[in-house]
Amino acid sequence: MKDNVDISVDFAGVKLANPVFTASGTSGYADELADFVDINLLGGFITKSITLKPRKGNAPPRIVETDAGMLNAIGLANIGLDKFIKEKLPILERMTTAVFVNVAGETIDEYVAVVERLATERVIAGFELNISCPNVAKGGISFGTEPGQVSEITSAVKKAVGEKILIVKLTPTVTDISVIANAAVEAGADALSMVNTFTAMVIDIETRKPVLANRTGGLSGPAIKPIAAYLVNKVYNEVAKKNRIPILGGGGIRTASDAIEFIIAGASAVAVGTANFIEPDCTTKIIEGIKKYCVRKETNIKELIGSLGK
Amino acid sequence: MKDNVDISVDFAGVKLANPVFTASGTSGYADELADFVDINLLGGFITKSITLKPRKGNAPPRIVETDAGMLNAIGLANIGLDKFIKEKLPILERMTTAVFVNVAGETIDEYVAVVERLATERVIAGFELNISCPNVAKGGISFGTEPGQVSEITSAVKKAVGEKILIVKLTPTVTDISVIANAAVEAGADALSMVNTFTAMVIDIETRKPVLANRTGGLSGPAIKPIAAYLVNKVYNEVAKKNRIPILGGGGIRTASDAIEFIIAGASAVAVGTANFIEPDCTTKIIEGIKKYCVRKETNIKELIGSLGK
Amino acid sequence: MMVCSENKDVFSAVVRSNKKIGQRFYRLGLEFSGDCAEPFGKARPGQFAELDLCGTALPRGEAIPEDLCDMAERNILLRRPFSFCDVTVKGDKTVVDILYDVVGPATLRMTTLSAGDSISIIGPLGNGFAMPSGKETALLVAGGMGAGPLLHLAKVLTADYPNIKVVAFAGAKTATTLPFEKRLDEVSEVLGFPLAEFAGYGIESLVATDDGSAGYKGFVTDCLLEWLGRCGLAAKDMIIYSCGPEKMLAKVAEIAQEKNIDCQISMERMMACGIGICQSCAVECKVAGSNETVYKLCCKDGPVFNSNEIVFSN
Amino acid sequence: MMVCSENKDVFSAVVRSNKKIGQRFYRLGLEFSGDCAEPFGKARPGQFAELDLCGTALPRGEAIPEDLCDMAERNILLRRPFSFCDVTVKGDKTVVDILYDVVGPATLRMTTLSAGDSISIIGPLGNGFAMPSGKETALLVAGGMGAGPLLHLAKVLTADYPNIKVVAFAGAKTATTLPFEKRLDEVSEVLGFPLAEFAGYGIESLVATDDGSAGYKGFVTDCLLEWLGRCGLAAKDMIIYSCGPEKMLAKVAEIAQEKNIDCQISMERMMACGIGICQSCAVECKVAGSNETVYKLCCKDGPVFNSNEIVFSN
Ligand SMILES: Cc1cc2nc3c(=O)[nH]c(=O)nc-3n(C[C@H](O)[C@H](O)[C@H](O)COP(=O)(O)OP(=O)(O)OC[C@H]3O[C@@H](n4cnc5c(N)ncnc54)[C@H](O)[C@@H]3O)c2cc1C
Ligand SMILES: Cc1cc2nc3c(=O)[nH]c(=O)nc-3n(C[C@H](O)[C@H](O)[C@H](O)COP(=O)(O)OP(=O)(O)OC[C@H]3O[C@@H](n4cnc5c(N)ncnc54)[C@H](O)[C@@H]3O)c2cc1C
Ligand SMILES: Cc1cc2nc3c(=O)[nH]c(=O)nc-3n(C[C@H](O)[C@H](O)[C@H](O)COP(=O)(O)O)c2cc1C
Ligand SMILES: Cc1cc2nc3c(=O)[nH]c(=O)nc-3n(C[C@H](O)[C@H](O)[C@H](O)COP(=O)(O)O)c2cc1C
Ligand code: FES
Ligand code: FES
Repeated sequence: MKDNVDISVDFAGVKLANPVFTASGTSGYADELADFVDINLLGGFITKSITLKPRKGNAPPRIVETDAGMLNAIGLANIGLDKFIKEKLPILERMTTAVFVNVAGETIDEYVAVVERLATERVIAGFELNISCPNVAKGGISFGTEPGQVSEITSAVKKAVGEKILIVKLTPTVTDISVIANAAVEAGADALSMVNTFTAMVIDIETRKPVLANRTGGLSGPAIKPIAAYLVNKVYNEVAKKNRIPILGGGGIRTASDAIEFIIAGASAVAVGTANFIEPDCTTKIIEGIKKYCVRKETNIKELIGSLGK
Repeated sequence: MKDNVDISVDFAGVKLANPVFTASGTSGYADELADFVDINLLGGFITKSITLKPRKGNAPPRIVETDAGMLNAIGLANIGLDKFIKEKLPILERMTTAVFVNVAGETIDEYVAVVERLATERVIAGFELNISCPNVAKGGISFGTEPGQVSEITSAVKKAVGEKILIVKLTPTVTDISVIANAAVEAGADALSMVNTFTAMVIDIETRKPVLANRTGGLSGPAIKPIAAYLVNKVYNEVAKKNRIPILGGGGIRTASDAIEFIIAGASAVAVGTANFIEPDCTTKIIEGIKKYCVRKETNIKELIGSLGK
Repeated sequence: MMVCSENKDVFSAVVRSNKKIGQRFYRLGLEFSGDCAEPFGKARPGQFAELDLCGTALPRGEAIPEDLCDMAERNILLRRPFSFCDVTVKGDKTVVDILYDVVGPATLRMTTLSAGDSISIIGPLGNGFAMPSGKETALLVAGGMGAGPLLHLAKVLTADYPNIKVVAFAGAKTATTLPFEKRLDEVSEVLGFPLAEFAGYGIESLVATDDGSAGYKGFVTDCLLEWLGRCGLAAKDMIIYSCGPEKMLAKVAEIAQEKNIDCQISMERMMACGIGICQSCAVECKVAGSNETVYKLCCKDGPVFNSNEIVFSN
Repeated sequence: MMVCSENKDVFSAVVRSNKKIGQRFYRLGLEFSGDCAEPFGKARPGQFAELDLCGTALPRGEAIPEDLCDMAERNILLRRPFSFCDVTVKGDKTVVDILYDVVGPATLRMTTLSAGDSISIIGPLGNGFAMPSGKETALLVAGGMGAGPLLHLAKVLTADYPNIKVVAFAGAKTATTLPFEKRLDEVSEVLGFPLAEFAGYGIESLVATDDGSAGYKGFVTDCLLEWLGRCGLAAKDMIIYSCGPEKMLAKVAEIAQEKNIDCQISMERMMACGIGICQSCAVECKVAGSNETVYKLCCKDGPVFNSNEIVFSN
């Protein structure tokens, strides 16, 4: 079996060595995960959400495990733009992987301010617009559920990204995700990222309180995979394909087979989140597994994307 | 421990011996499950969805397992109203449990026709309106995602139910479930049932086709529990409490602890679905577990409902 | 545990043995005692049971075949259906054997069961094979794992119908994937009894492998066809019992139809419940005297059907 | 397996023993060989590791305590963090012992591990206890399971700091929930060495139980307070190390603050990753010279903190 099979993809103009990303918020700013994985082997790396000002995040408990999943309510804890530029960019600059900065904020201006400051940084391939975080009181998901809002924030940020590509990250908790996807694409999104987590709650029946201090959290992990795969396929068929917009698909991916499901459903690349916590080097295994599959099935990534049959 | 602790509930005027139902479509028409459970021990029994005409349902494969869940695309296979009246009602008539008939259809008239024919049957305590089935081409979920539609079908059916109570069963796959819940309540729903399954897909990467012949199916089981519990709590706080409308909560319930979570979140009763497949007598264990919890915590169901603390 | 109609219920069994008998085939021995012994003691060939394997350990990393590694990650939720390859009543105990193939997360877990473990099982479920009243010859046609229930049938037939001649046909891709514990030996092969398990019941057998690495080279259905061509028996005196992949069953059904031989087949479907409450296991069946079809339930109306009832999908 | 900075990585360990030592307490012995032996051989008291217990079997029905039955149904996904109660280098192997309490689905599964099983483990993680430079007396204050890392610390202290006097305090609800393998005997109790594990290192100990069924009747912190009142030692010469429930740690921190004794505590948080990439394990910490607080990460900045840093949540 030749292991140097080509699984590179063109993602909205960015050439990726392979279609495997780590998802925002599940791999830190690169240095932390680097103890376990050679980040440069990844197709793409997405930072934890960055906001203009540092955010402490929510009080603990911030996570709780559920059946085949977990809730998190980190609350966009992050070091803020300045410290990110000072401390983390230099680390990211040493990486050869395509780096995407995930951006969040409470107002459109905040999103724009972060993107403007970073738009000229050479190491950054693009931005992922987090308009789907369920764990903050202001901003986050509130931008992502109404097509008008999605359109407004996307076009505002699009003006700021310059040459970089703009990925809009969608929430799955809407009546028709294609409507939202369409709004993002028409407003200038170069790619779509889906899905973010599902708002959910775990109750401690001894105390009769939610386990999370934030009460609700976002459900991620294998539990959501079949919903996410369906939504990726839906958006691929209804929006992405005709607009030639690539999808970064994910939600519950643990194995190469999972990743291939998303690619067949219509994703040009996949994001691995929760699984990094359990096997920090799972992305490497997923990349190898995709190669093996392509060799075994005598196919290639291009042919695979969106190839779901009747 | 006294095992005869009272866990009866008043559900929209219907007195239930306890708050535990089997969910529609997961316990047949009662006779099948009766080999494993004394149905009369249940708080309530809900039939498989009944339509005016018999339905063959979808081609197999109709189910596929997922992480902590399963997809089904049965497609409302059922014997139809006539045969139901002839063959199944006599069986249901022998039961002392509160019986609810789940009704589905492709048009509002069909729903109304089924309810009208059954509205005078003594054994029937009420109807559950399935406007949330994701597995049929026409009808089903299409009635459940738009407040205007929800309102229209609910008031039409409400006119037909006579003395019986009308439970409207909601889909979780909407942007704001409270808007839908509110539409149902304002149009005359006596109770809300939530949640039905989430549309989802599993892809066979060997054939590159969806595993289910229907392509998509509805995700049920423990995987969805934290989302369902959140939604129940949301609707309780935003709609049900102030309108004094009881909620039949469920999604992934396997144990008494799960059931109690839903009750604390705001459900007056709970529906157990997928878990019946794994432990056909799980409802009995859940009923016993709720009793034990009430004794141990020196509380009662009434006090428990919607008691989620700050 | 409740006393139920038809004796089916949720029971607890104790593992007696779990033996690897081929590349990926195992034979699991389960012991039932107390209340559980009787219902299972009466289990008929073709019936099945639903095993709960959720709490059973996964094999360790290296013990998982590479092609199943990704599947192994899936936490299982539902029970899994298995038929019986042998049922033996020993005093107040019943021992039930299951022949199984390791194909996914549940069967991978099944391999780590060891003597003394207890396991939850619902059964016996479904309808078994109808007995061959008025027949002179019974042909058992097995594809792969389908051998399981046919071994059970072979035992019952030879015990209860000593005047009926039984011939077994077993097919597999290649010699090493024949799901039999006892290896073929040349002498018995020449004598017409290559499969020791069937020979133990005095039953002659024919083996077919796709690559000819054992017995007839080709599909087991071709082997059957050839045998039927030269057997010189009257169709009405024969009955075919078959179990295996659906493609093979379709071919067997076609042969039976053409030759006008009675034929019973055991179907498989993904099953969520196994007890008739979920409707997941639909099998498309012809309605006699009409062009219409209905869906019957594999778990309740089957898994054994008359072959002429079934509408095979392409 | 990769060679990584700080030697932490995903390793494979082999179970040597898994012994029930109390009502619901077990002691698990893990052996590391090859590349894994060295990093774990260097593990410092207070560090921890993340165990993957997903594929491990659940105990059978009857073996699950009633209050954990419902929890047992949950399929686990995440690894679980455990500190070490003993680390021993034997030639090219390292044996690491973990003292654990059965509280939920993962620890239930842990009880079915048996000698020879292999298990995936990430570690050693986090920062251990700082060594007591310039101190004369080290007080180890354990609540329940917190005894684990303090036993490890006791071993290291007595070996590396023979001039420091170590006194252990161990609290529990009642005698039977004291997580020690060796039973108390009256003679050693009178001599001031009731806990054999600590006595093995020549360390005297005090036991406190809420119900007085063993040792001091009351909280271990009250026992500590009383001891401090009568010990006649200077605060600056002492250091407290503590591990246990957060309520107890808060009390220990308060005592240390009041008496001006250096104090290190090991905190617990729900952890999704254990390696600093998820931010789930936030611990609220004071910022020196300000009223503000920051969240530090229990897994990376801790689990051991100076007690005066922590903002305890009521
Ligand atoms: C009535 C009945 C009786 C059965 N009796 C037996 C028996 O005696 N021995 C036995 O080994 N199996 C038997 N089976 C099949 C058995 O139930 C499945 O092999 C088992 O459920 C697989 O579980 P899993 O989690 O390991 O794999 P799954 O995840 O369920 O399946 C893994 C993969 O294998 C495919 N698959 C599923 N079933 C089979 C199969 N039978 N052969 C090949 N591929 C399959 C699936 O489509 C999937 O791609 C029977 C099935 C039925 C319905
Ligand atoms: C750094 C660190 C070191 C640790 N070292 C040890 C150790 O050496 N020995 C040990 O036994 N445990 C230790 N723990 C705690 C251990 O990780 C948990 O007990 C374990 O994760 C529980 O997993 P579970 O699935 O069995 O229960 P879960 O489902 O995770 O929890 C079950 C229930 O118990 C509660 N719970 C969780 N942790 C505890 C606890 N520690 N005590 C009481 N109740 C709890 C939960 O809130 C929940 O209600 C440590 C934790 C940390 C963070
Ligand atoms: C602990 C945690 C933190 C996360 N933080 C962020 C974040 O900061 N920004 C963001 O856009 N998504 C965040 N996510 C969502 C993930 O990027 C991903 O979309 C989601 O978890 C689904 O993928 P998974 O099931 O593979 O984890 C976070 C997820 C987790 C579990
Ligand atoms: C196999 C299957 C069939 C179902 N059929 C119906 C149905 O006919 N009508 C309906 O309203 N809901 C139907 N449902 C949905 C269930 O009633 C329930 O709302 C859902 O499964 C969530 O609960 P659970 O996670 O406990 O299964 C079905 C669910 C399953 C799994
Ligand atoms: S498997 Fe549920 S009805 Fe057959
Ligand atoms: S547990 Fe993930 S950062 Fe600490």
